[in-house]
Amino acid sequence: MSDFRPVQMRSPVLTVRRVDAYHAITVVAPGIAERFRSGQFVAVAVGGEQSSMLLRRAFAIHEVKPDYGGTVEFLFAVRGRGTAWLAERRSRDLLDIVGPLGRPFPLPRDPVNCVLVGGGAGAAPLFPLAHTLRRRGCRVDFVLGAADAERVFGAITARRVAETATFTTDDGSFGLRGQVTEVLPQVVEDARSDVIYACGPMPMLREVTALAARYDIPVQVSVEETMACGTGVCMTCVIPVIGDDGITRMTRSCVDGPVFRGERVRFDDVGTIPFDALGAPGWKTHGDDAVQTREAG
Amino acid sequence: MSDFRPVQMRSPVLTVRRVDAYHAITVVAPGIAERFRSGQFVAVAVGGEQSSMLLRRAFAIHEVKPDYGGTVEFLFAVRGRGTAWLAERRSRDLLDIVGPLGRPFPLPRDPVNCVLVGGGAGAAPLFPLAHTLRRRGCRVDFVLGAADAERVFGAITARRVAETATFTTDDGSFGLRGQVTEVLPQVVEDARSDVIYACGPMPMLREVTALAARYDIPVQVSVEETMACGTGVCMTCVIPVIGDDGITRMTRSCVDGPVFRGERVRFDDVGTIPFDALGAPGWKTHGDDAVQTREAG
Amino acid sequence: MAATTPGATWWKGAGGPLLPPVAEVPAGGGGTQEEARRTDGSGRDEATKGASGMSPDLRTRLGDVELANPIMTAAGCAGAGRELAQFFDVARIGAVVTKSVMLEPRAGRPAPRMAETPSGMLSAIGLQGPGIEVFLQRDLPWLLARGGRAVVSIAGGSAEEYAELARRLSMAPGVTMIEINLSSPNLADRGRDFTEDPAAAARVVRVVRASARSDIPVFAKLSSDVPDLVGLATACAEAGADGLSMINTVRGMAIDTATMRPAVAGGTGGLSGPAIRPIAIACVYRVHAALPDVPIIGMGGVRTGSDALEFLLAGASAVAVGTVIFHDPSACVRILREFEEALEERGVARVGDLIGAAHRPLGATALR
Amino acid sequence: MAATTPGATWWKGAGGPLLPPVAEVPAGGGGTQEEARRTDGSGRDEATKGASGMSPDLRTRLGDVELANPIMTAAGCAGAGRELAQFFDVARIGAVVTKSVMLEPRAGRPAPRMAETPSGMLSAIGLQGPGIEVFLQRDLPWLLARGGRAVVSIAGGSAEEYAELARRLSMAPGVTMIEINLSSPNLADRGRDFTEDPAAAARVVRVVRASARSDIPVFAKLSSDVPDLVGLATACAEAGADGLSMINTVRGMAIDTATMRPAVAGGTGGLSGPAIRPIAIACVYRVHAALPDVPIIGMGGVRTGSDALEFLLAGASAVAVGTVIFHDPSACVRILREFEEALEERGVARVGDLIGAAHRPLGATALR
Ligand SMILES: Cc1cc2nc3c(=O)[nH]c(=O)nc-3n(C[C@H](O)[C@H](O)[C@H](O)COP(=O)(O)OP(=O)(O)OC[C@H]3O[C@@H](n4cnc5c(N)ncnc54)[C@H](O)[C@@H]3O)c2cc1C
Ligand SMILES: Cc1cc2nc3c(=O)[nH]c(=O)nc-3n(C[C@H](O)[C@H](O)[C@H](O)COP(=O)(O)OP(=O)(O)OC[C@H]3O[C@@H](n4cnc5c(N)ncnc54)[C@H](O)[C@@H]3O)c2cc1C
Ligand SMILES: Cc1cc2nc3c(=O)[nH]c(=O)nc-3n(C[C@H](O)[C@H](O)[C@H](O)COP(=O)(O)O)c2cc1C
Ligand SMILES: Cc1cc2nc3c(=O)[nH]c(=O)nc-3n(C[C@H](O)[C@H](O)[C@H](O)COP(=O)(O)O)c2cc1C
Ligand code: FES
Ligand code: FES
Repeated sequence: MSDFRPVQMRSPVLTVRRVDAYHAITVVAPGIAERFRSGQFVAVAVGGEQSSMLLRRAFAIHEVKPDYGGTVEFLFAVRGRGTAWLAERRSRDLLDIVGPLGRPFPLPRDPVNCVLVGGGAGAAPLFPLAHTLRRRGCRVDFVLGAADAERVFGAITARRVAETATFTTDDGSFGLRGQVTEVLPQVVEDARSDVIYACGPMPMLREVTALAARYDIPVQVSVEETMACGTGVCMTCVIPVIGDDGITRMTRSCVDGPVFRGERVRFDDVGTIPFDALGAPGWKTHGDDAVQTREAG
Repeated sequence: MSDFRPVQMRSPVLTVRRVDAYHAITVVAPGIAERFRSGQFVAVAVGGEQSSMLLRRAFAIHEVKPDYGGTVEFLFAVRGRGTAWLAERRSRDLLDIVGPLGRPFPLPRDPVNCVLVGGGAGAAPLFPLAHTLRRRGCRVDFVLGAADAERVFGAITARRVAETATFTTDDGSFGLRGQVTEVLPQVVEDARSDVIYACGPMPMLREVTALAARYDIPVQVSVEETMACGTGVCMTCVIPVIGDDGITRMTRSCVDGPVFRGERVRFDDVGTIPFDALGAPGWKTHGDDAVQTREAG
Repeated sequence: MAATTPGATWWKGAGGPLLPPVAEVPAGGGGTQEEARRTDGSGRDEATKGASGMSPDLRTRLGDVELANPIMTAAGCAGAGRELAQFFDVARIGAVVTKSVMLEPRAGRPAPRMAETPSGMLSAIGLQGPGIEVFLQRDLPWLLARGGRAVVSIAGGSAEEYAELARRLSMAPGVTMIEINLSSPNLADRGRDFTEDPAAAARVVRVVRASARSDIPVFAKLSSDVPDLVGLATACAEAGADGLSMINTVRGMAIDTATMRPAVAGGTGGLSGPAIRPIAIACVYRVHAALPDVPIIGMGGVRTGSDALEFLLAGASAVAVGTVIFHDPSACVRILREFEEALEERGVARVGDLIGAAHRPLGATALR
Repeated sequence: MAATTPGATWWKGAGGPLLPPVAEVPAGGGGTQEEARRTDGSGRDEATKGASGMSPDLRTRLGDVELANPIMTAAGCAGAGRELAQFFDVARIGAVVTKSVMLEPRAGRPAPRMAETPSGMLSAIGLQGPGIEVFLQRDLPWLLARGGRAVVSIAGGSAEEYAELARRLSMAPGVTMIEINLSSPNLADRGRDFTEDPAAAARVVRVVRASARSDIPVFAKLSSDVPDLVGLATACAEAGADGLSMINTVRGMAIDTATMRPAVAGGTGGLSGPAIRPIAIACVYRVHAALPDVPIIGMGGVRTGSDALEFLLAGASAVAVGTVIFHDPSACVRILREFEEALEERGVARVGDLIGAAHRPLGATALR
């Protein structure tokens, strides 16, 4: 079992690259590389030892390589303070990094047809998945979307690895103009897909899941919920997910996800406590309508 | 007048060197270099943009050079978080730096005999002073003390610039065993010193000042009081100093110092509000014995 | 729908989490517990290694209980130890304080539940948890099997709920201490929490003390956002609390300047992390000055061993690490190591010598 | 002794500070003031540059006063503007709030007066200052001559002292506003400060309002460390305060782990800086919700333009920058620039549109 435990390490930065609109950082992290399975992520401390930023930043692992005992690459867009700091790293700097974290993509037993759907940087975890699926003899088709050409990530790799690769951009600057969900039905039909893997924003995941239901094929989605710890102790990253027993629970996306079976996620209720969730106000005998706690806890 | 105003700049680090037990950082800072006068200091922001350390660190300027339009060097010992961060800087990093700050060493009009007394890193500002004094035809004698040989700073320069250079260490590992104040009388007598300049810890400054009084020569001391702003707005760096009018005021060592006439500093009362200080409790008609403010201000 | 999915059969791992974070340990068995101690407890030996007179004595007393060292987790920041056990041996630290447990399962507050703030975070979890039954069946036995000391935090909507929780916990073997989280809405008082009314808080303490087994110390956890902290502390102590934990999070708020709405659903949240440490130190100092005989578990922004030392000097007998665990999952053992080193550097022989030392007149601070 | 020193004659500059930080400007003269505006006021033009419909309207109202923009200094963190004028033109920012002035000179508290804390600092200055006479003779004229707007903070030991200060300030020309620092020990109440007793606070506000010239708005500055902030705010507003400033520093403490003593002389100090921003935002939000018509100057940890925006969204009409000035002496103008950019990015036409926007129901936040 110990193989699966995440490790915490101070990893030297090997390279920092620009990849279109993204930054890619490769660190030497043998412990993480050897445990990694597609879909897992790392949580990176940002800002240095006297940082005012306490919370780790989560990034999907984009690639692992055996060099230097094991390297891990993640890529990211600069959004706020933490990613701005990361973008300024140089090789030989040390990063405090925890991983691999989270539930990986379950893999099919048989060589089936898989379509991989990603939005922007959200596509990152699909690339190691594609390689793994190919090794298992699966057919892989890619559908990648983004706001513009610069933000479509990994087009070349996608074309190389996959049977087909379809691209969409909001502004039509690359591939087809529109959303991935508009082209996905055609791809699924053409490729006779048996399963969908999807990473990206919640609304996209919801639509992809609805589409999978229409085609009656399974779908695995990787969600990107705000996380404070990444290790399962803080309870900030919960979304309503239906369990095997049919009961909806506020479920941690860092340890019980980020990969979920699409149909288990109650997309329409994300950001709420569904009235029928386990322990929701009024859920049981208790008339606790005043659930506003003054303090955290 | 604008020549004297401090400036704030983001200065590239040129070099970071080890000098015995100290670190020396040279930055490119033309505006500071051109305004600099011996005894002044810089205030450096530490920890980067998202630092949890809000307060600048003060360092005496050790050397300015005309290269690259003007460079400034300061040296420091690692004491806490901020200096630990500084010690990790590399060339081309940017430092947010304000300077030159503070009252410089007043210079004699005539070519008199000057003895420069320093303790540890506290000796740093004496070196540019020594050069200036030499240029004015003054005789310069150095007395430098430290805990051990490693911490005696600038012995070679001192020997080169000064007529004589006397060293003391607490452990006798370099020069004479003991305190600078033990050897100072001999130096003053031998060199027929007309004035003393001293930098170092308060107890040393007090003794040097007492000694100057005994020889009836003026003494300029540079104090090292904890500072939050360095620019005169926070009132955290005050010490009791006697003014021209004979009245003791709680005086800011960042703008009214760090250089003071030794006999004006009430060394024995540092860390207190002397009862006769302007505005001390009971100082005037007001019976405000309850001066404990709950809030800052 | 899942059942009708044709592909559902060929998933390697269908449904639930694929990765139980650590190996399951059979629940409750005394033998297993011993075993776990022997295999994983090495850290504990490390902590007291070289106790040949050189290493400081890290033991500390909280009421009738003695802990091997004063470093604990803070409630709600470490689950029941299971997730952190991936990073260090939970038996090495003084105790694991569990997430506050309630009688029933609780879903908590809607997202977003947190926002990062300078040197801190705002959170509003709303006491999400599985309820006491699952806790007693699943979480507590796991922790005990690993050799961890369990301080169980409890929360309720009425004094009766708290009492019932204390009764249930007293029947289970292995509970080291009970911590009463008083920052839980009092249903009888329109949801104001118990710390806002010293009489209500005292009542909770009294019934919990009466319901809990007598050898289980009961600590009352206070918030700093109260009109009269010393008064509240005194009321709790007089009602029978064996000690006090402080502080809980501080009321705070952040506005998301992109959405222009409060960053945490529901508006206010609890501020925690190093940002609040000076507030926490002031509280511990003040309460220790007023009630020097009441042991205190100090918390609020502990990040380093030196921070832990600061709390002890202010008057705490132990410290709990909360938010910083999110930053550094191995924080507790790192802090323990740093704390031990700090004591060695200062030549402090016993943790007990430090407690409240900052209150002593200047001459008296010299330690043996 | 200095007089008998033989060398005393040959110092280039004997005695006092060699370097008056900036050129002296003849006090008070209207002509000089205009001149200073013309030469140094360029920044002001910059702030409103391109007001061709594109640049947001930064003006904000505080009672009867309109400021060119909502960025001010916080009391006690900028002197009376003189030192900061070395780094930027003080006429460019909305106003300079002066260090609290008292009737008599005051030496303040002994050192150490400060300690750095995570994203904040503790301080205990003890209201050191030269007294109202020197302020009126030296500091106020300097600021006015530079074209700065002067908000004068006052502190006293009794309502009468506050009233006397307000009277003296009303006789001097050029005071834009008076801010009553209520966190000053009330001599009649064994040194408890005025914020701890809403009745005492209200009395101070009432007499200051009565003594101050009617065209000078009077703001009451509150602390968050009070049993009932909304109650205190209401009491002050009802007593005639034209607005509220909040928050003052938060009670805190740090222990120096080397000396094992409190790091700030006297034990507790005031915590300030970004660490307390979430506390301040919560206070502003709560008071604005209760008293939506009372203008608020928000402060506590403003570091960036986005932080300033956060305060406005919570309900402040202006913001003051305090501790961050120590970190960055040009902070106020930098924040003003960032704030203006933030408004442009969001297409906000008027500062007024932002005030309290976080309170509006979701749909209503869309701004013109
Ligand atoms: C499982 C997972 C995998 C991810 N993989 C990638 C990736 O491969 N590439 C990539 O560019 N981004 C990825 N993200 C999003 C990434 O974590 C955020 O972009 C990043 O945290 C933003 O940090 P910041 O300091 O720039 O922003 P700030 O706004 O300063 O962050 C403030 C806080 O909010 C959290 N936060 C902000 N945005 C997000 C977000 N979208 N998701 C989660 N937390 C957030 C931060 O972690 C931090 O705690 C992933 C997120 C998750 C949860
Ligand atoms: C005018 C002046 C000139 C100085 N010149 C030098 C020099 O040339 N070389 C050198 O090594 N040191 C010098 N110092 C001392 C230097 O400022 C401190 O060593 C440094 O601030 C310590 O920072 P830290 O982050 O390592 O320590 P921390 O303990 O983390 O600092 C915490 C806070 O205390 C303040 N502080 C701590 N120690 C001192 C101190 N001794 N003096 C003033 N503030 C302090 C820091 O500025 C900071 O605000 C000088 C100080 C002053 C006032
Ligand atoms: C996410 C989170 C959850 C918390 N849950 C609880 C809880 O369930 N019960 C409790 O008593 N305190 C809870 N707290 C408060 C902490 O135990 C602690 O008192 C507070 O966070 C201060 O410590 P820190 O700054 O080290 O986090 C929680 C704090 C956080 C940040
Ligand atoms: C060193 C210092 C001195 C202060 N002096 C005063 C004062 O004289 N009068 C006052 O009303 N507030 C005073 N304050 C409080 C500030 O004005 C402000 O309310 C508080 O620091 C919060 O803002 P900040 O976090 O931006 O500093 C002082 C604060 C500091 C740090
Ligand atoms: S991020 Fe902390 S539990 Fe998921
Ligand atoms: S350091 Fe702020 S006034 Fe001197």
